[in-house]
Amino acid sequence: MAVRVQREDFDLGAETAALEAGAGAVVTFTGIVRGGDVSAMTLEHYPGMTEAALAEIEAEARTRWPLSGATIIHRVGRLLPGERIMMVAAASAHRQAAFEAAEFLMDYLKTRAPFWKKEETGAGARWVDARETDESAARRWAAKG
Amino acid sequence: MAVRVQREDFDLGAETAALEAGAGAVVTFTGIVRGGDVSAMTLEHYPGMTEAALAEIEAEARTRWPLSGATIIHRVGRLLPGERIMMVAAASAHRQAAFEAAEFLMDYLKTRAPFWKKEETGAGARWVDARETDESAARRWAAKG
Amino acid sequence: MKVLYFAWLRERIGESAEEVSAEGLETVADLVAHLRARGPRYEAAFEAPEAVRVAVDQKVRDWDAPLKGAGEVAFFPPMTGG
Amino acid sequence: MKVLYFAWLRERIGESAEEVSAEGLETVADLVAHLRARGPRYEAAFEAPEAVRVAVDQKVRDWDAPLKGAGEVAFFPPMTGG
Repeated sequence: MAVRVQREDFDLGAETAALEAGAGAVVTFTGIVRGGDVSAMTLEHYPGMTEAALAEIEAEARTRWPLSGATIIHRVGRLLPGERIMMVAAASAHRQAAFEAAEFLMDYLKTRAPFWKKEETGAGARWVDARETDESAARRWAAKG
Repeated sequence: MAVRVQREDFDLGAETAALEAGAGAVVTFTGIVRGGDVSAMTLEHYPGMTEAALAEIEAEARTRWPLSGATIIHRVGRLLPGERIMMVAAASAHRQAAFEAAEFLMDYLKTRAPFWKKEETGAGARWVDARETDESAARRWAAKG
Repeated sequence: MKVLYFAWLRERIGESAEEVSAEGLETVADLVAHLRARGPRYEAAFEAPEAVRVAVDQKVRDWDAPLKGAGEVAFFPPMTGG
Repeated sequence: MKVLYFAWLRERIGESAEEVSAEGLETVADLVAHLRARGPRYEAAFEAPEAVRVAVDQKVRDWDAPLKGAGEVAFFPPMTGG
């Protein structure tokens, strides 16, 4: 079990390897800053609350699926296109549990953890709006839970 | 786009990093030899047909989702508990496409690519039986397709 | 009581944290009304209350949440991590 | 025509590949009947035909698939990769 908020990059291979012992399946998600009209992105968070929220999200996933391990790492600070923003990983004996738990971690992370993104573009800087599709993706788990 | 059948291990971090350029999301699945009563597992395949089947599975995924990249690596030969068996990765601008494509790659890989697993246990060696749940998981995509 | 602001609320108010006396404030809504009365920067931050979320002692709460015993209240837009 | 066997079919037959004349064999089912007539090792391999899959020139086919022009026929159990 690991939950980290950090400025530094992470090593997906090493993080996944740490979950492999005793698992049959590990699913990971890596989020990357997209380019296009965005020249940089700054991630702000709420120190203290963020770590608690991530730990709660991870604990919730462990009550729903038989996980042998899970990891959430989210970067903060200013990131350039192509840089990794965050990762989640879920390890289980069974592939379906690993896939579902990873999706759950992502959906809850996007809507329940206090991070905010600000994008820099040629036309100035703008805060990213929350998307209703993210909220409805997160709500589907409540219906199943 | 990469499809490989090999004896050697692979580096999930490096394989994923190769897909990150131009993507917003990369989802990976890693399969690991489980321990328990299994002391080793041997993967047999059909050289030539395997590579063609994997390429076809990957091409099919690319017609179904807007992927910026995808990778399938499957090991063959004798593997010990804790060793990595295979990985798939799907990269897209959108997280849902990356998740769905990775699940699709796994479901098709399990039922459409000519690999066979033989397990060594204290009670002798046995060929792993195909599971109806794998076949029905693969069929769900046909229904949607 | 410590009051924190994040993202565009922080930018509009021009502060990331300040001390506010909880005297006479029963709920989060009372606190917001009290802050809005301070002037245009606060008015601008809270002009669309439905776009503002609140956490009391680091737990997300509704605007009718009581402030009694609260040590830290934070205002921020909907979360956009991941 | 090259005939290949994988996994427990290979083990039961004791060969991974052999040349078989396609003369008089119209379909995969004909080839299987021809092979079974060779003796107990082949009988054992094909005793449960519903558990055996076939590929003709590296494409999965049904047992009524024609063999005309086929260069390579492979028999194997349901796939268990991943």
